Amino acid sequence: MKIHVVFYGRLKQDVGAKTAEIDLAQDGLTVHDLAGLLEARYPVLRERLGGVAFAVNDTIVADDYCLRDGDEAALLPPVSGG
Amino acid sequence: MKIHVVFYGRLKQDVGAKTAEIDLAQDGLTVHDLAGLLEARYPVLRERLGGVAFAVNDTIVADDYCLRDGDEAALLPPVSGG
Amino acid sequence: MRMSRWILDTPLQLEPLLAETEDPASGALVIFYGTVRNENDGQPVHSMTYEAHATLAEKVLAEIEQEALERFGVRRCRIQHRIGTLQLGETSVLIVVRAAHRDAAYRASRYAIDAIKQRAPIWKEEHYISGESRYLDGVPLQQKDIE
Amino acid sequence: MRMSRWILDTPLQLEPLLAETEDPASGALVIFYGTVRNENDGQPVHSMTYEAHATLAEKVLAEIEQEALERFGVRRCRIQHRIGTLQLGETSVLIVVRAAHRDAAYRASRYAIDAIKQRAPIWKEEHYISGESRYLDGVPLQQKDIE
Repeated sequence: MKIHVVFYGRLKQDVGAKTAEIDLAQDGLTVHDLAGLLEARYPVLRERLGGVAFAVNDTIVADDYCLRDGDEAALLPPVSGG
Repeated sequence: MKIHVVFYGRLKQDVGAKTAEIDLAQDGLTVHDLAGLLEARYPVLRERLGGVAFAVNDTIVADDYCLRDGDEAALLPPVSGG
Repeated sequence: MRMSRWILDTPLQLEPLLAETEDPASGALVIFYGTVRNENDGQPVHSMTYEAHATLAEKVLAEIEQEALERFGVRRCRIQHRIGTLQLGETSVLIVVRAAHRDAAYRASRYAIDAIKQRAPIWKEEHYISGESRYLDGVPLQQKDIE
Repeated sequence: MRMSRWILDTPLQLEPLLAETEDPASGALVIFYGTVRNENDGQPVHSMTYEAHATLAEKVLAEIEQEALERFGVRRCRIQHRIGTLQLGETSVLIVVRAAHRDAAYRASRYAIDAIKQRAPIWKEEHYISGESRYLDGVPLQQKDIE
Protein backbone atom coordinates (compact mmCIF):
# COMPACT_ATOMS: atom_id res chain seq x y z
CA MET A 1 0.00 0.00 0.00
CA LYS A 2 0.98 3.57 -0.65
CA ILE A 3 0.30 6.47 1.72
CA HIS A 4 0.82 10.04 0.71
CA VAL A 5 2.00 12.02 3.75
CA VAL A 6 1.74 15.83 4.02
CA PHE A 7 3.50 17.89 6.69
CA TYR A 8 2.02 21.17 7.88
CA GLY A 9 3.43 24.14 9.77
CA ARG A 10 6.69 23.63 11.57
CA LEU A 11 6.76 19.91 10.73
CA LYS A 12 7.48 20.81 7.15
CA GLN A 13 10.51 22.71 8.39
CA ASP A 14 11.49 19.98 10.84
CA VAL A 15 11.56 17.19 8.27
CA GLY A 16 12.74 19.43 5.46
CA ALA A 17 9.97 18.40 3.10
CA LYS A 18 6.31 19.17 2.48
CA THR A 19 5.38 15.62 1.54
CA ALA A 20 6.61 12.04 1.83
CA GLU A 21 5.53 8.73 0.32
CA ILE A 22 5.16 5.57 2.36
CA ASP A 23 5.22 2.42 0.24
CA LEU A 24 4.69 -0.91 2.00
CA ALA A 25 4.27 -4.51 0.98
CA GLN A 26 1.59 -5.31 3.56
CA ASP A 27 -1.82 -3.69 4.16
CA GLY A 28 -3.59 -2.89 7.42
CA LEU A 29 -1.48 0.03 8.55
CA THR A 30 -2.97 2.15 11.37
CA VAL A 31 -2.24 5.80 12.04
CA HIS A 32 -0.26 4.63 15.06
CA ASP A 33 1.87 2.43 12.81
CA LEU A 34 2.35 5.27 10.37
CA ALA A 35 3.57 7.53 13.19
CA GLY A 36 6.15 4.88 14.09
CA LEU A 37 7.37 4.62 10.50
CA LEU A 38 7.68 8.38 10.23
CA GLU A 39 9.58 8.65 13.51
CA ALA A 40 12.01 6.04 12.23
CA ARG A 41 12.51 7.94 9.03
CA TYR A 42 12.59 11.42 10.64
CA PRO A 43 13.99 11.17 14.20
CA VAL A 44 13.26 14.90 14.69
CA LEU A 45 9.56 13.98 14.83
CA ARG A 46 9.97 12.04 18.08
CA GLU A 47 9.67 15.17 20.19
CA ARG A 48 6.89 16.58 18.03
CA LEU A 49 4.31 13.87 17.50
CA GLY A 50 2.79 14.21 20.96
CA GLY A 51 0.89 17.35 19.91
CA VAL A 52 0.24 16.29 16.32
CA ALA A 53 -3.19 15.34 14.96
CA PHE A 54 -3.60 13.15 11.88
CA ALA A 55 -6.15 13.94 9.22
CA VAL A 56 -7.00 11.38 6.58
CA ASN A 57 -8.97 12.62 3.59
CA ASP A 58 -9.99 15.83 5.39
CA THR A 59 -11.14 14.23 8.64
CA ILE A 60 -9.16 14.10 11.86
CA VAL A 61 -8.82 10.46 12.88
CA ALA A 62 -7.83 8.47 15.96
CA ASP A 63 -4.61 6.47 16.42
CA ASP A 64 -6.30 3.19 15.59
CA TYR A 65 -7.70 4.39 12.28
CA CYS A 66 -6.91 1.90 9.50
CA LEU A 67 -5.31 3.45 6.47
CA ARG A 68 -6.15 2.30 2.96
CA ASP A 69 -4.02 2.21 -0.14
CA GLY A 70 -3.87 5.68 -1.66
CA ASP A 71 -4.88 7.62 1.46
CA GLU A 72 -3.50 11.04 2.12
CA ALA A 73 -2.41 11.45 5.74
CA ALA A 74 -1.84 15.01 6.92
CA LEU A 75 0.23 15.71 10.03
CA LEU A 76 -1.20 18.73 11.83
CA PRO A 77 0.92 20.29 14.57
CA PRO A 78 -0.62 22.57 17.24
CA VAL A 79 -2.52 25.34 15.45
CA SER A 80 -2.03 29.10 15.65
CA GLY A 81 -4.52 30.67 13.26
CA GLY A 82 -6.65 33.73 13.79
CA MET B 1 -34.29 87.19 34.16
CA LYS B 2 -34.86 85.26 30.99
CA ILE B 3 -34.37 81.53 30.60
CA HIS B 4 -34.46 79.82 27.23
CA VAL B 5 -35.99 76.37 27.65
CA VAL B 6 -35.49 73.54 25.11
CA PHE B 7 -37.53 70.34 25.11
CA TYR B 8 -36.02 67.11 23.81
CA GLY B 9 -37.48 63.81 22.69
CA ARG B 10 -41.04 63.10 23.68
CA LEU B 11 -41.24 66.25 25.80
CA LYS B 12 -41.28 68.30 22.62
CA GLN B 13 -44.31 66.30 21.55
CA ASP B 14 -45.91 66.48 25.01
CA VAL B 15 -45.78 70.26 25.30
CA GLY B 16 -46.28 70.83 21.58
CA ALA B 17 -43.21 73.05 21.21
CA LYS B 18 -39.45 72.69 20.86
CA THR B 19 -38.66 75.76 22.98
CA ALA B 20 -40.19 78.09 25.54
CA GLU B 21 -39.13 81.36 27.11
CA ILE B 22 -39.34 82.04 30.83
CA ASP B 23 -39.31 85.73 31.67
CA LEU B 24 -39.35 86.70 35.34
CA ALA B 25 -39.04 89.90 37.35
CA GLN B 26 -36.90 88.33 40.09
CA ASP B 27 -33.51 86.59 39.91
CA GLY B 28 -32.27 83.55 41.82
CA LEU B 29 -34.33 80.87 40.10
CA THR B 30 -33.17 77.29 40.73
CA VAL B 31 -33.72 74.35 38.41
CA HIS B 32 -36.29 73.11 40.94
CA ASP B 33 -38.15 76.42 40.65
CA LEU B 34 -38.00 76.24 36.89
CA ALA B 35 -39.48 72.75 36.93
CA GLY B 36 -42.38 74.11 39.00
CA LEU B 37 -42.99 76.99 36.58
CA LEU B 38 -42.94 74.60 33.62
CA GLU B 39 -45.36 72.19 35.29
CA ALA B 40 -47.72 75.09 35.90
CA ARG B 41 -47.53 76.15 32.27
CA TYR B 42 -47.63 72.59 30.85
CA PRO B 43 -49.63 70.30 33.17
CA VAL B 44 -48.71 67.34 30.93
CA LEU B 45 -45.18 67.59 32.33
CA ARG B 46 -46.28 66.58 35.84
CA GLU B 47 -46.13 62.91 35.03
CA ARG B 48 -42.92 63.28 33.06
CA LEU B 49 -40.49 65.34 35.10
CA GLY B 50 -39.56 62.48 37.45
CA GLY B 51 -37.28 60.96 34.84
CA VAL B 52 -36.11 64.23 33.30
CA ALA B 53 -32.58 65.62 33.66
CA PHE B 54 -31.80 69.32 33.23
CA ALA B 55 -28.76 70.50 31.32
CA VAL B 56 -27.66 74.11 31.55
CA ASN B 57 -25.11 75.27 29.01
CA ASP B 58 -24.17 71.68 28.07
CA THR B 59 -23.74 70.35 31.60
CA ILE B 60 -26.25 68.27 33.52
CA VAL B 61 -27.06 70.07 36.76
CA ALA B 62 -28.70 69.29 40.09
CA ASP B 63 -32.09 70.53 41.26
CA ASP B 64 -30.55 73.27 43.41
CA TYR B 65 -28.52 74.73 40.54
CA CYS B 66 -29.00 78.51 40.36
CA LEU B 67 -29.93 79.75 36.92
CA ARG B 68 -28.60 83.03 35.54
CA ASP B 69 -30.15 85.48 33.16
CA GLY B 70 -29.77 84.19 29.59
CA ASP B 71 -29.16 80.55 30.49
CA GLU B 72 -30.38 77.81 28.22
CA ALA B 73 -32.04 75.01 30.15
CA ALA B 74 -32.52 71.75 28.29
CA LEU B 75 -35.05 69.17 29.48
CA LEU B 76 -33.70 65.69 28.77
CA PRO B 77 -36.15 62.79 29.09
CA PRO B 78 -34.93 59.19 29.52
CA VAL B 79 -32.54 58.43 26.66
CA SER B 80 -32.77 55.74 23.98
CA GLY B 81 -29.79 56.20 21.68
CA GLY B 82 -27.56 53.54 20.17
CA MET C 1 -28.38 69.76 12.51
CA ARG C 2 -24.62 69.78 12.44
CA MET C 3 -21.56 67.71 11.68
CA SER C 4 -18.92 66.84 14.22
CA ARG C 5 -16.51 64.07 15.03
CA TRP C 6 -19.24 62.33 17.05
CA ILE C 7 -22.70 63.41 15.89
CA LEU C 8 -23.51 63.44 12.17
CA ASP C 9 -26.66 64.00 10.17
CA THR C 10 -25.29 62.13 7.15
CA PRO C 11 -24.74 58.37 6.64
CA LEU C 12 -21.97 57.01 8.88
CA GLN C 13 -18.90 55.85 6.99
CA LEU C 14 -16.54 53.17 8.22
CA GLU C 15 -13.59 53.93 5.92
CA PRO C 16 -12.65 57.32 7.38
CA LEU C 17 -12.77 55.91 10.90
CA LEU C 18 -10.55 53.00 9.90
CA ALA C 19 -8.06 55.40 8.33
CA GLU C 20 -8.16 57.71 11.35
CA THR C 21 -7.51 54.86 13.79
CA GLU C 22 -4.86 52.97 11.80
CA ASP C 23 -2.27 51.52 14.16
CA PRO C 24 0.53 49.04 13.48
CA ALA C 25 0.64 47.94 17.12
CA SER C 26 -2.98 46.74 17.10
CA GLY C 27 -3.72 43.11 16.26
CA ALA C 28 -7.47 43.22 16.90
CA LEU C 29 -10.14 45.47 15.45
CA VAL C 30 -13.75 45.25 16.65
CA ILE C 31 -16.43 47.25 14.87
CA PHE C 32 -19.99 47.64 16.09
CA TYR C 33 -22.84 48.90 13.95
CA GLY C 34 -26.27 49.58 15.35
CA THR C 35 -28.76 49.43 12.50
CA VAL C 36 -32.48 50.11 12.11
CA ARG C 37 -34.31 46.83 12.07
CA ASN C 38 -37.65 46.03 10.58
CA GLU C 39 -39.63 45.32 13.71
CA ASN C 40 -39.77 46.11 17.41
CA ASP C 41 -41.94 44.32 19.93
CA GLY C 42 -43.70 42.68 17.01
CA GLN C 43 -44.62 45.93 15.26
CA PRO C 44 -43.32 46.36 11.70
CA VAL C 45 -41.01 49.39 11.65
CA HIS C 46 -40.88 51.79 8.72
CA SER C 47 -38.11 54.16 9.83
CA MET C 48 -36.55 55.75 12.89
CA THR C 49 -35.83 59.34 13.83
CA TYR C 50 -32.88 60.07 16.11
CA GLU C 51 -32.57 63.37 17.93
CA ALA C 52 -29.67 64.47 20.12
CA HIS C 53 -28.71 67.28 22.41
CA ALA C 54 -25.77 67.63 20.09
CA THR C 55 -23.21 69.54 22.16
CA LEU C 56 -23.83 67.48 25.28
CA ALA C 57 -23.89 64.23 23.27
CA GLU C 58 -20.53 65.07 21.72
CA LYS C 59 -19.08 65.63 25.16
CA VAL C 60 -20.48 62.33 26.42
CA LEU C 61 -19.29 60.31 23.41
CA ALA C 62 -15.80 61.81 23.69
CA GLU C 63 -15.78 60.87 27.39
CA ILE C 64 -16.83 57.30 26.62
CA GLU C 65 -14.04 57.01 24.03
CA GLN C 66 -11.56 58.19 26.66
CA GLU C 67 -12.93 55.77 29.26
CA ALA C 68 -12.61 52.87 26.83
CA LEU C 69 -8.96 53.73 26.25
CA GLU C 70 -8.22 54.03 29.96
CA ARG C 71 -10.25 51.17 31.40
CA PHE C 72 -9.40 48.50 28.84
CA GLY C 73 -6.02 49.66 27.61
CA VAL C 74 -7.19 49.66 24.01
CA ARG C 75 -5.20 51.75 21.56
CA ARG C 76 -8.01 53.41 19.62
CA CYS C 77 -11.70 54.07 20.19
CA ARG C 78 -13.96 56.16 17.98
CA ILE C 79 -17.70 56.55 18.24
CA GLN C 80 -20.14 58.17 15.84
CA HIS C 81 -23.90 58.52 16.20
CA ARG C 82 -26.22 59.62 13.48
CA ILE C 83 -29.23 61.89 13.88
CA GLY C 84 -32.21 62.50 11.63
CA THR C 85 -34.57 60.01 10.02
CA LEU C 86 -33.05 56.65 9.09
CA GLN C 87 -34.50 53.98 6.84
CA LEU C 88 -34.39 50.23 7.54
CA GLY C 89 -30.85 48.88 7.58
CA GLU C 90 -29.22 52.27 7.99
CA THR C 91 -26.60 52.71 10.69
CA SER C 92 -27.46 54.75 13.77
CA VAL C 93 -24.23 54.18 15.70
CA LEU C 94 -20.74 53.06 14.70
CA ILE C 95 -17.96 52.12 17.11
CA VAL C 96 -14.39 51.29 16.09
CA VAL C 97 -11.96 49.85 18.65
CA ARG C 98 -8.39 48.74 18.02
CA ALA C 99 -6.25 46.96 20.59
CA ALA C 100 -3.14 44.83 20.76
CA HIS C 101 -5.29 41.79 21.66
CA ARG C 102 -8.86 40.76 21.07
CA ASP C 103 -10.10 40.48 24.64
CA ALA C 104 -9.64 44.19 25.37
CA ALA C 105 -11.07 45.15 21.99
CA TYR C 106 -14.31 43.20 22.51
CA ARG C 107 -14.72 44.41 26.07
CA ALA C 108 -14.11 48.06 25.23
CA SER C 109 -16.52 47.93 22.28
CA ARG C 110 -19.21 46.40 24.43
CA TYR C 111 -18.56 48.93 27.18
CA ALA C 112 -18.90 51.78 24.71
CA ILE C 113 -22.26 50.73 23.27
CA ASP C 114 -23.67 49.99 26.72
CA ALA C 115 -22.50 53.40 27.99
CA ILE C 116 -23.96 55.16 24.95
CA LYS C 117 -27.35 53.63 25.65
CA GLN C 118 -27.15 54.70 29.30
CA ARG C 119 -25.63 58.13 29.04
CA ALA C 120 -25.82 59.75 25.62
CA PRO C 121 -28.59 62.39 25.37
CA ILE C 122 -30.11 60.85 22.27
CA TRP C 123 -33.72 59.86 21.67
CA LYS C 124 -35.37 57.72 19.08
CA GLU C 125 -38.86 57.84 17.69
CA GLU C 126 -40.00 54.73 15.86
CA HIS C 127 -42.23 55.12 12.86
CA TYR C 128 -44.34 52.07 12.11
CA ILE C 129 -45.70 50.70 8.87
CA SER C 130 -49.12 51.36 10.39
CA GLY C 131 -48.44 55.11 10.24
CA GLU C 132 -48.13 55.49 13.99
CA SER C 133 -45.01 56.79 15.70
CA ARG C 134 -43.73 56.30 19.21
CA TYR C 135 -40.89 57.55 21.36
CA LEU C 136 -39.26 54.54 22.95
CA ASP C 137 -39.03 54.26 26.71
CA GLY C 138 -35.53 55.07 27.80
CA VAL C 139 -33.04 55.32 30.61
CA PRO C 140 -33.16 58.39 32.89
CA LEU C 141 -29.93 60.39 32.74
CA GLN C 142 -28.01 60.73 35.97
CA GLN C 143 -26.09 63.85 36.87
CA LYS C 144 -23.04 61.84 38.00
CA ASP C 145 -22.95 59.95 34.73
CA ILE C 146 -21.97 63.01 32.83
CA GLU C 147 -20.17 65.40 35.14
CA MET D 1 -3.33 28.02 -2.90
CA ARG D 2 -7.02 28.34 -3.61
CA MET D 3 -10.02 30.57 -3.16
CA SER D 4 -13.10 29.56 -1.30
CA ARG D 5 -15.83 31.06 0.83
CA TRP D 6 -13.61 30.60 3.90
CA ILE D 7 -9.94 30.43 2.95
CA LEU D 8 -8.50 33.03 0.59
CA ASP D 9 -5.02 33.87 -0.62
CA THR D 10 -5.99 37.44 -1.52
CA PRO D 11 -6.73 40.44 0.75
CA LEU D 12 -9.93 39.96 2.75
CA GLN D 13 -12.71 42.34 1.80
CA LEU D 14 -15.45 43.48 4.15
CA GLU D 15 -17.89 44.84 1.57
CA PRO D 16 -18.79 41.51 -0.10
CA LEU D 17 -19.39 39.93 3.31
CA LEU D 18 -21.62 42.83 4.36
CA ALA D 19 -23.60 42.49 1.14
CA GLU D 20 -23.86 38.73 1.51
CA THR D 21 -25.14 38.97 5.10
CA GLU D 22 -27.53 41.89 4.67
CA ASP D 23 -30.59 41.38 6.85
CA PRO D 24 -33.41 43.79 7.69
CA ALA D 25 -34.24 41.93 10.92
CA SER D 26 -30.77 42.50 12.39
CA GLY D 27 -30.17 45.54 14.58
CA ALA D 28 -26.59 44.72 15.57
CA LEU D 29 -23.55 44.03 13.42
CA VAL D 30 -20.24 43.05 15.03
CA ILE D 31 -17.15 42.75 12.86
CA PHE D 32 -13.83 41.34 14.02
CA TYR D 33 -10.56 41.79 12.16
CA GLY D 34 -7.38 40.07 13.20
CA THR D 35 -4.45 42.05 11.82
CA VAL D 36 -0.69 41.58 11.71
CA ARG D 37 0.88 43.74 14.38
CA ASN D 38 4.37 45.11 14.53
CA GLU D 39 5.72 43.17 17.48
CA ASN D 40 5.26 39.94 19.41
CA ASP D 41 6.81 39.19 22.77
CA GLY D 42 8.95 42.28 22.33
CA GLN D 43 10.38 41.25 18.95
CA PRO D 44 9.74 43.60 16.02
CA VAL D 45 7.72 41.76 13.41
CA HIS D 46 8.26 42.23 9.69
CA SER D 47 5.54 40.02 8.23
CA MET D 48 3.59 36.82 8.85
CA THR D 49 3.00 33.73 6.78
CA TYR D 50 -0.24 31.79 7.26
CA GLU D 51 -0.61 28.25 6.04
CA ALA D 52 -3.76 26.13 6.22
CA HIS D 53 -4.89 22.61 5.56
CA ALA D 54 -7.35 24.27 3.24
CA THR D 55 -10.07 21.65 2.81
CA LEU D 56 -10.16 20.78 6.51
CA ALA D 57 -10.00 24.46 7.52
CA GLU D 58 -12.96 25.24 5.29
CA LYS D 59 -14.93 22.48 6.94
CA VAL D 60 -14.03 23.73 10.40
CA LEU D 61 -14.81 27.39 9.64
CA ALA D 62 -18.18 26.41 8.15
CA GLU D 63 -18.92 24.40 11.30
CA ILE D 64 -18.01 27.33 13.54
CA GLU D 65 -20.33 29.60 11.54
CA GLN D 66 -23.13 27.08 12.03
CA GLU D 67 -22.42 26.76 15.74
CA ALA D 68 -22.52 30.55 16.14
CA LEU D 69 -25.95 30.62 14.50
CA GLU D 70 -27.30 27.81 16.64
CA ARG D 71 -25.77 28.58 20.02
CA PHE D 72 -26.35 32.31 20.09
CA GLY D 73 -29.37 32.68 17.84
CA VAL D 74 -27.61 35.20 15.64
CA ARG D 75 -28.98 35.67 12.14
CA ARG D 76 -25.77 35.72 10.12
CA CYS D 77 -22.19 34.57 10.68
CA ARG D 78 -19.44 34.58 8.07
CA ILE D 79 -15.77 33.83 8.61
CA GLN D 80 -12.84 34.26 6.26
CA HIS D 81 -9.18 33.49 6.90
CA ARG D 82 -6.35 34.53 4.67
CA ILE D 83 -3.29 32.44 3.83
CA GLY D 84 0.07 33.41 2.39
CA THR D 85 2.47 36.12 3.52
CA LEU D 86 0.88 39.21 5.07
CA GLN D 87 2.48 42.57 5.74
CA LEU D 88 1.98 44.64 8.90
CA GLY D 89 -1.59 45.81 9.30
CA GLU D 90 -3.01 43.31 6.84
CA THR D 91 -6.02 41.25 7.86
CA SER D 92 -5.56 37.56 8.60
CA VAL D 93 -9.10 36.81 9.75
CA LEU D 94 -12.44 38.54 9.29
CA ILE D 95 -15.66 37.66 11.10
CA VAL D 96 -19.05 39.24 10.39
CA VAL D 97 -21.99 38.57 12.73
CA ARG D 98 -25.46 40.05 12.50
CA ALA D 99 -28.15 39.59 15.13
CA ALA D 100 -31.38 41.16 16.25
CA HIS D 101 -29.67 42.43 19.41
CA ARG D 102 -26.12 43.30 20.38
CA ASP D 103 -25.54 40.83 23.19
CA ALA D 104 -25.84 37.80 20.93
CA ALA D 105 -23.78 39.46 18.21
CA TYR D 106 -20.85 40.18 20.52
CA ARG D 107 -20.96 36.74 22.11
CA ALA D 108 -21.13 34.89 18.81
CA SER D 109 -18.28 36.92 17.34
CA ARG D 110 -16.12 36.23 20.35
CA TYR D 111 -17.03 32.55 20.26
CA ALA D 112 -16.07 32.34 16.60
CA ILE D 113 -12.60 33.84 16.96
CA ASP D 114 -11.86 31.76 20.06
CA ALA D 115 -12.98 28.60 18.25
CA ILE D 116 -10.89 29.45 15.19
CA LYS D 117 -7.80 29.76 17.35
CA GLN D 118 -8.54 26.40 18.98
CA ARG D 119 -9.75 24.34 16.07
CA ALA D 120 -8.84 25.69 12.63
CA PRO D 121 -5.89 23.85 11.03
CA ILE D 122 -3.97 27.03 10.35
CA TRP D 123 -0.37 27.86 11.28
CA LYS D 124 1.52 31.10 11.38
CA GLU D 125 5.18 31.74 10.98
CA GLU D 126 6.39 35.10 12.19
CA HIS D 127 9.14 36.86 10.28
CA TYR D 128 11.10 39.33 12.35
CA ILE D 129 12.91 42.51 11.41
CA SER D 130 16.06 40.68 12.54
CA GLY D 131 15.67 38.30 9.61
CA GLU D 132 14.74 35.32 11.78
CA SER D 133 11.48 33.44 11.46
CA ARG D 134 9.60 31.33 13.95
CA TYR D 135 6.52 29.14 13.99
CA LEU D 136 4.42 30.18 16.96
CA ASP D 137 3.53 27.66 19.61
CA GLY D 138 -0.02 26.58 19.15
CA VAL D 139 -2.95 24.59 20.43
CA PRO D 140 -3.00 20.82 19.75
CA LEU D 141 -6.00 19.80 17.65
CA GLN D 142 -8.41 17.36 19.24
CA GLN D 143 -10.21 14.73 17.26
CA LYS D 144 -13.54 15.49 18.94
CA ASP D 145 -13.24 19.17 18.11
CA ILE D 146 -13.66 18.51 14.47
CA GLU D 147 -15.62 15.35 13.95
